[in-house]
Amino acid sequence: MAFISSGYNPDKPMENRITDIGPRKYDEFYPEVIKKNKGKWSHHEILEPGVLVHVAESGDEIYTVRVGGARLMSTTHINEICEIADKHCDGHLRFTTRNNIEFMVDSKDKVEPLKNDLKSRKFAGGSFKFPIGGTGAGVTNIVHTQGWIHCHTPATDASGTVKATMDELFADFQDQRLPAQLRVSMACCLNMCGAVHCSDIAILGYHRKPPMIDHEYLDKLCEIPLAVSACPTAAIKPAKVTLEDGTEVKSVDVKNERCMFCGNCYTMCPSLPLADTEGDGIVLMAGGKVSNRISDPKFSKVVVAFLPNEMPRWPSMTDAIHKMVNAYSNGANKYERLGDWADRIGWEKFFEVCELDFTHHLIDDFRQQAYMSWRQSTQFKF
Amino acid sequence: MAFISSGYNPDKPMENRITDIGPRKYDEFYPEVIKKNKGKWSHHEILEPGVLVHVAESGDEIYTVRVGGARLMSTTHINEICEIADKHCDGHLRFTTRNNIEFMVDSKDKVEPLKNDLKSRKFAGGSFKFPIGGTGAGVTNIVHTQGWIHCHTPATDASGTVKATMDELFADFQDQRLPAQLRVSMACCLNMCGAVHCSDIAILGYHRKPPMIDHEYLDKLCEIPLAVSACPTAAIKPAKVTLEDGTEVKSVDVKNERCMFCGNCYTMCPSLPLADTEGDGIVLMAGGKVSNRISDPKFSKVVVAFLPNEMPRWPSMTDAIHKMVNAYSNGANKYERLGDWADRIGWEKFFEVCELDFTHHLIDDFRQQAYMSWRQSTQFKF
Amino acid sequence: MAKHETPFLDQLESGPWPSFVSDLKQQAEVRAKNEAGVEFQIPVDCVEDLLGVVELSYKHGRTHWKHGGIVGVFGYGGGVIGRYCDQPKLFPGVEHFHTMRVAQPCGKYYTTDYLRSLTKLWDLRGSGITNMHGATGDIIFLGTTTPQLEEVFYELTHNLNQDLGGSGSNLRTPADCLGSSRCEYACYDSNALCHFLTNEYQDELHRPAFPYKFKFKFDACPNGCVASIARSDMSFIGTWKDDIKIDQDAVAKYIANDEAYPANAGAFRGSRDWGPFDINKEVINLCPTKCMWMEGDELKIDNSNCTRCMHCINTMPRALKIGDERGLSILVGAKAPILDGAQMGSLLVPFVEVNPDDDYAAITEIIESIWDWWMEEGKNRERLGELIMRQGFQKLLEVTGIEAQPQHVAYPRTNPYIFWKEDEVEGGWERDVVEYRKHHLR
Amino acid sequence: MAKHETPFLDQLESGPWPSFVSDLKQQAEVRAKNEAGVEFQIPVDCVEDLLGVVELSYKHGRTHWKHGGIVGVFGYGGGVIGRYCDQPKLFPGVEHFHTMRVAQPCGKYYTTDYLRSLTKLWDLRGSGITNMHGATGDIIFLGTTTPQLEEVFYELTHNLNQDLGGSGSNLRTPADCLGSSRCEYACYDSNALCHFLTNEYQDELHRPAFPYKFKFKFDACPNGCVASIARSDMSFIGTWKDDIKIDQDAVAKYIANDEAYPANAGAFRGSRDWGPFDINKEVINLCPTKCMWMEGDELKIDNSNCTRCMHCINTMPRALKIGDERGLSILVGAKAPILDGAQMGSLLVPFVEVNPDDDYAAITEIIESIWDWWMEEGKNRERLGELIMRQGFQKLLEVTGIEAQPQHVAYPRTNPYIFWKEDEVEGGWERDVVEYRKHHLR
Ligand code: SRM
Ligand code: SRM
Ligand code: SRM
Ligand code: SRM
Ligand code: SF4
Ligand code: SF4
Ligand code: SF4
Ligand code: SF4
Ligand code: SF4
Ligand code: SF4
Ligand code: SF4
Ligand code: SF4
Repeated sequence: MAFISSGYNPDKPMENRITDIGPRKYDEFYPEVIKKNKGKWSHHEILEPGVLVHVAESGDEIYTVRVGGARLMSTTHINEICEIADKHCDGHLRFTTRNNIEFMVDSKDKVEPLKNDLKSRKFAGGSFKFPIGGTGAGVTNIVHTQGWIHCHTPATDASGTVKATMDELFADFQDQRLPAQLRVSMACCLNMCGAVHCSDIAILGYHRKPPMIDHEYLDKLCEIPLAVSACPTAAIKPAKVTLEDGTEVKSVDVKNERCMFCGNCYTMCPSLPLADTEGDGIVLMAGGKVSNRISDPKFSKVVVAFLPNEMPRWPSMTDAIHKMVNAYSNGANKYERLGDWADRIGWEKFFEVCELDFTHHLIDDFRQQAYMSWRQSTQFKF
Repeated sequence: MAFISSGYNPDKPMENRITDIGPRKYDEFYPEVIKKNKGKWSHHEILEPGVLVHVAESGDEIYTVRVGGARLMSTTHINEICEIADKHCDGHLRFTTRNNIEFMVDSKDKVEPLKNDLKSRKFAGGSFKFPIGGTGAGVTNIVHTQGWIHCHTPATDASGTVKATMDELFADFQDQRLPAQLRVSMACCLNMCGAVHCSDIAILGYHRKPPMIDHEYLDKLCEIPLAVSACPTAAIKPAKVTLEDGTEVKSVDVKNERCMFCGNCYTMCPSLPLADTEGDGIVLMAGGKVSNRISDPKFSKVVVAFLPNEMPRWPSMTDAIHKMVNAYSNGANKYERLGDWADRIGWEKFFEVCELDFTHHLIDDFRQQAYMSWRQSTQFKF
Repeated sequence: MAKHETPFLDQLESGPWPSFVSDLKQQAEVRAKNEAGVEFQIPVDCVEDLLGVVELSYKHGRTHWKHGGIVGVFGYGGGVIGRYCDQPKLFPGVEHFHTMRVAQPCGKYYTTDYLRSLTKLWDLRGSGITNMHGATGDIIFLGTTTPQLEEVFYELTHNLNQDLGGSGSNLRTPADCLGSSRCEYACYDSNALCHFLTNEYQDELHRPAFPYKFKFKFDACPNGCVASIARSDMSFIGTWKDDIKIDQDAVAKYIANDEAYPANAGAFRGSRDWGPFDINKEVINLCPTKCMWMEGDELKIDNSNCTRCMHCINTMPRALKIGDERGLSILVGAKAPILDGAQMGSLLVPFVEVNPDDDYAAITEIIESIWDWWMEEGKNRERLGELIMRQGFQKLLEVTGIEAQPQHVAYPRTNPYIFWKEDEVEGGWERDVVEYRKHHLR
Repeated sequence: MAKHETPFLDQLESGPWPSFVSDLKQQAEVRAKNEAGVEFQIPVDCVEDLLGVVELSYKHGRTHWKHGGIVGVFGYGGGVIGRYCDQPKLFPGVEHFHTMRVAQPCGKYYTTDYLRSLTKLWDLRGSGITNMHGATGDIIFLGTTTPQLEEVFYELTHNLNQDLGGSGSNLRTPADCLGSSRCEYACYDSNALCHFLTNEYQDELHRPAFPYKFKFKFDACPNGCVASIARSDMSFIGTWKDDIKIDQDAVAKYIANDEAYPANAGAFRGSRDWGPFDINKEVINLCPTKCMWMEGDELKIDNSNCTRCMHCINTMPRALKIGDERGLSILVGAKAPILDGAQMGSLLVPFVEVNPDDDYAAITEIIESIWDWWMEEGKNRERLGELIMRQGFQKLLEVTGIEAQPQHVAYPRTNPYIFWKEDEVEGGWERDVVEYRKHHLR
């Protein structure tokens, strides 16, 4: 393969350099109906799961068909999306904040052909390419992170856990039978590149072993003071260590009992890896939300302290999620988000109806505000 | 006055010494009806403010007349109480957990004579000795502390602020017109010798000047390490100081900006006094409770950051309390405690209807949990 | 004629509420006249000087009491608070003015005989000024001199069968609500338990061996009439496990607004008319768990969802009664704000039986396991609540041998920062970095 | 024929949900066949090796990516995440596999023309694997080699009029909900404001001058469709000040269960029958402030008590409309748990107008005052939320010149530990201990 120059000259990097031009302007990409009616929408309606109509004050309508998908996406797949949009939507489309794709048409009669086209497309392996759904009182796409596809700190995979979970929840992606919308999120380590700290259900990758110390290389690869100061629990101290061959090197010492496996040290220093086959796995959280509807936004709570990484389909994890979604679906009132339901029935009942074990790990012991989560009342259910 | 020996021999302190016998046993003091019906009470009724009847399963009744009073009490006053109890109550009485006195009689016809007797007694200055009230949906006696009567750390007086407040709220002591019980408490410094951190309305003495340092005597009177470690904000450091006469002494240095005037250092070291005429005064808190009824117990919130000490009747303080009680009385639902009312209408409305100023002092900035009190929602009222 | 002019304090004599100034003045006069012929063992004019020193504080806006000195009775580490005036020349009668904390009887019932024996003793050997009662619960004898401390103690123990209460880094004088002695809501006999434990732990009460103070309080039901949940390191609050008992006839009477069945037992009998009682508005809709409903004329409760908040029972006490399977919940760690902020008690034991027959063994076991831990680990001046915060609720469960239950939390942790222990993690923590690097090059 | 066997990953091809494995395999095949005749600038089999390395992770339960190196484009401090494989011998195609963050258009609308220009570029110069989109909002080009970084950048800027997004201690790529472009709830034009600020602060976005990352997100109403309150250091959420507009005829249609007026705009159209719409049960009783009621057939709202939670509007969008006096609230400090625990955004500015005519001056002023403070005081790797926690909300008010209002708190402080300043206290702090001792002897 021959090197093809873009025109960039490495010897004169500043020549003709264009910088700071930002993203393309949004209105270049608006469909015509949007351009015309922006700011003048009257109302909308979800005609069926995955299909919306927005009606403008002018009477104009725009029909949206929302489809799910892996946001890890090849150019081949994107080209296929473009093909569909060209065929049905005058070459416009959009992505949602949760990585669904929205195909928009400007009249009702264009909806069915579009839907049929979308439904007909499948991957060789048998899965849908463009499942319609993800609206209203159902489950939508899982917001997630890199996992083993690209990141250096994950404690589990992202795309795989998400695929397994969405297969499990697929019916609810295409239905609107739940008491309210249910947002599932995934993050592969405590950095939580996503809103898993505020999701109805969250899947979180978690380490459980303190960092190994690669003494021989540590001082060469890391700035020791940065590694030391990165640790939120002050578990790391500088230390002098004698290697097997007798040479003395500067390194660090980790007080294992103080470690909460956050991986911050590894973020600062590659000689402190945490990843471990048995140590790593999944934490499940539940009951968070971000909308301000009825109740305030709230944080997710840890409801399963640990599940092992069971590749490739994490059955214990999907089973626990399944139990939560079902118990929620059966127990909550219409319009009640999962966390509001759990608060209303009490978390002691939540564990009972979801058939999840409560263990000491679920009691907060991080920082002083922990005690605000303990029960400071005689009001509880047996 | 001649020394009268109790029998104690200072040279032989252990001779005949009796220790560890504890308090007198409660049942020695129970009235007959109590003794007989203990554990077998059927129900009770508040016949009018301050007058209760308890009915036993046996049909026996006990009528209680509750009276208020200063808990700072002379033996002369106690003897008068005894006189009343002898006359009406077979020589029994009790004190409540809020320092009211309860006179109990075993039949209804004994109630009126008792009440009349109590009502008739006044101090020379004109105040009641035994005002009847303190029950039900009203104001009861103020739980309070020592103040200038006896303590070394107060930032205000206890008995005086309480007297002024109870004069202001007297009608509500003798009435039951409020939406629920309203508990007022008083503590003369941050040590908070009482439940003012959980009261519907709380009066709190507060310093606002960092400790003076009595360098000349500090090392003689205090253990410097204790004073240093007493400070929760680490504002105190050991220091060497040169006095005017040139002698160098060991003392401490206080970083004034870090001081939050808690007085802990003074508790450990008398050479660090905080008291100051202008600096000291009153903080008002509101919205706490301890019962588990309907809502969980909750902490009081600071609603007035500072009022100066206005001896002898603290009019700005009683005025602010008056405004809160009135707004609460007008605004709350039946059975709703003050804090539950404020939570329901929102604290922004609380300040509006109580006509109190909101200042930056009322925003929490102590420790990490402070941020949980900030508004983390778009839900607010203009 | 008063010894000191008190223009400020005089203004606190008017108004309806009992005036402490008037009482102090009356006491000063009684002492001056001494009609009873008492041979006062401390200055006869101490009350006049007390008025004087407080008046001076009203003028200055500052206290005139010095930092307490260490005084007490032999062998006890508490029960006395030393106090000296910072203007002894002006007020010699209160130059020394220590208080003594006298352990109150549980439930705070008294006979006049006994009270008179106290006043007699205190007139002779002290100021004759008291607090009935201190905020912790004690009878407070307010103001005497050092030499009188042992005398008072001797008389109390020898003649009145009465001990001192607590102060210092000790168990403090336990206190209780009146409980089953006069209250139909009581789930256990708070007077009996409070008295038992007070006696059981006399040594802890009198001899400082703790890192700091420690308080017990006993509320016989969740109404919390002694505020234990807010102000005791261990709070014992009555509760029950089975169903609320319903008397449907009485329910009907409440609904019918029968005179003898006033809402909340008459607590709203006052100058305001709240209108007729409405069971939906006042009870069913206010139930925090919404576990009540009417089925025709019958009131129903789904007890499995009831959190025993007491509201319905308080509101219709003749119709609803606490269950029969009674016991108490233990909450731990409540304290005032010093140092690290106030804490409410946190639920440690959801339910424990209250069994006097085995000397409350289930309860004392928990107490002692907590003390063992706190005495081992607690820092100087660290309250139990602060230790729990510092070492974690898990540690508390460990030392008390109690299993974690969802009842322990209002909600599970919102952060995933779980401190796993090595033995909980398969394969332990020791790993071989060389082996690891075979699979993961640097 | 695949280069690596992937027995684990193969099991992720079944099931209805779109399989990323199937997509990767199809991409590997497309590259292998290369029907378009692309002169791939990075290894043609990089996707095969990607499948291989992920398969190995599925076997080991551990990632095989190394710690990122510092790579990027000249003059920019962000936009590229360096990444190297820890088994380069086994998977040479992904030995270097950096991602590039491409700034997405606000609202995430695209034309196929534009998308195709991106895929074309990425097929030539990268793996052809993307994320549409990254969690912050960018278009993610996933996987290329170091030499291609400048080439891609050059082509983006010169041919596609397109810049990179953020990474590092910079302003991160701002993101928004679709807002008024297609949503009747929008209180302001989130696309316009997001775009304006993204361009206004290109320097902050590309050149690291901050203590740590900083994120803007724009929700045009309190429904929060871009989750700004949970994941942006500054979150701009639309709101209004005047009254909710009521169309009583439409209310009647909802009450009458008119087909064209489905509850919550059809969000409950699914396999479950919730029964007919009940305005009391579904709207009035669920209003968090209970500020709604029916007066005969008229729906009434006490707007002074409405907190604009959106529930009633969401439920009856044809009957209820947001008010006309529109603007936004600014909340600050949201972040994920690292280091000191997660934070939600805290309300700093209850209401500010959104005025494009003066370049949103009221908004940029607040942003810049916050940045000045954070750049001055923030420690290395300290997010804004942590700085606010460390220096106090008061300090934030001070630096932004905003007056304290009760709207700033959910409830006032529960502790009295107020840090008074010297100039707030009459007489200041300097005192004369000698003078004091005249009145208060030692
Ligand atoms: C397309 C999208 C905005 C975008 O710019 O891309 C969007 C679009 C709409 N949202 Fe949303 N929301 C979108 C993400 C969100 C998020 C963000 C998230 O999940 O990460 C939230 C906050 C989630 C949370 O609280 O945890 C969100 C909370 C809402 C709510 C509040 C619902 C609640 O019960 O709390 C509404 C109101 C409603 O559903 O009636 C809402 C309503 C709507 C409406 C009805 C607005 C309108 O009139 O068009 C849109 C269609 C609703 C639907 O899909 O059922 N949208 N919406 C996002 C679609 C994501 C997806 O593909 O599934
Ligand atoms: C690519 C992306 C995940 C994804 O799969 O989409 C991502 C990937 C990484 N994030 Fe993130 N973060 C991404 C969005 C987020 C978000 C979500 C958001 O922005 O809304 C968060 C939580 C919100 C927040 O900022 O608090 C997030 C919180 C973090 C943190 C924790 C920061 C904190 O203050 O708590 C780190 C750790 C760090 O900065 O050292 C982090 C660090 C990282 C690093 C750079 C790993 C590291 O430690 O150096 C990851 C590189 C992965 C890789 O190899 O590609 N990433 N990161 C997201 C950016 C794509 C984009 O530009 O659109
Ligand atoms: C006598 C006393 C107990 C004692 O051992 O001395 C007592 C006695 C009763 N309390 Fe109490 N309470 C007593 C202090 C308290 C306290 C403690 C305090 O204020 O420091 C509380 C908690 C206060 C708080 O939450 O801040 C308290 C919260 C209650 C409640 C819950 C009320 C609520 O709305 O939250 C009830 C139930 C009720 O009122 O129906 C109650 C009910 C009762 C009943 C009805 C119980 C009964 O059946 O006899 C008694 C008479 C009520 C009355 O006075 O209206 N008692 N009660 C205390 C009287 C204090 C006084 O002199 O005023
Ligand atoms: C007498 C009494 C106040 C009263 O007027 O009733 C009292 C008086 C003092 N208390 Fe207290 N406390 C009294 C009940 C309380 C209570 C209430 C309670 O026990 O229910 C509390 C709050 C509950 C708690 O314990 O948290 C209380 C919390 C404190 C504190 C703060 C302790 C903390 O951990 O936060 C201190 C400071 C200290 O210990 O250094 C303190 C310290 C003091 C000292 C000893 C002053 C000192 O710093 O040395 C006071 C002596 C005053 C004097 O000259 O007589 N006092 N103190 C109460 C004891 C009477 C009794 O025995 O019945
Ligand atoms: S959550 Fe952690 S492992 Fe996953 S992409 Fe973000 S930084 Fe990487
Ligand atoms: S993983 Fe976190 S807690 Fe453990 S040593 Fe590293 S930085 Fe510290
Ligand atoms: S509150 Fe403070 S000043 Fe008042 S009695 Fe207690 S320790 Fe003394
Ligand atoms: S008053 Fe409190 S904060 Fe101030 S120096 Fe003393 S101990 Fe420290
Ligand atoms: S706490 Fe309960 S049992 Fe005790 S007096 Fe109060 S209401 Fe009665
Ligand atoms: S005790 Fe409280 S929770 Fe239980 S039924 Fe009565 S009101 Fe409801
Ligand atoms: S946040 Fe509000 S304005 Fe934006 S898309 Fe969601 S509902 Fe519409
Ligand atoms: S927006 Fe929310 S608070 Fe306002 S009226 Fe509607 S439901 Fe009530």
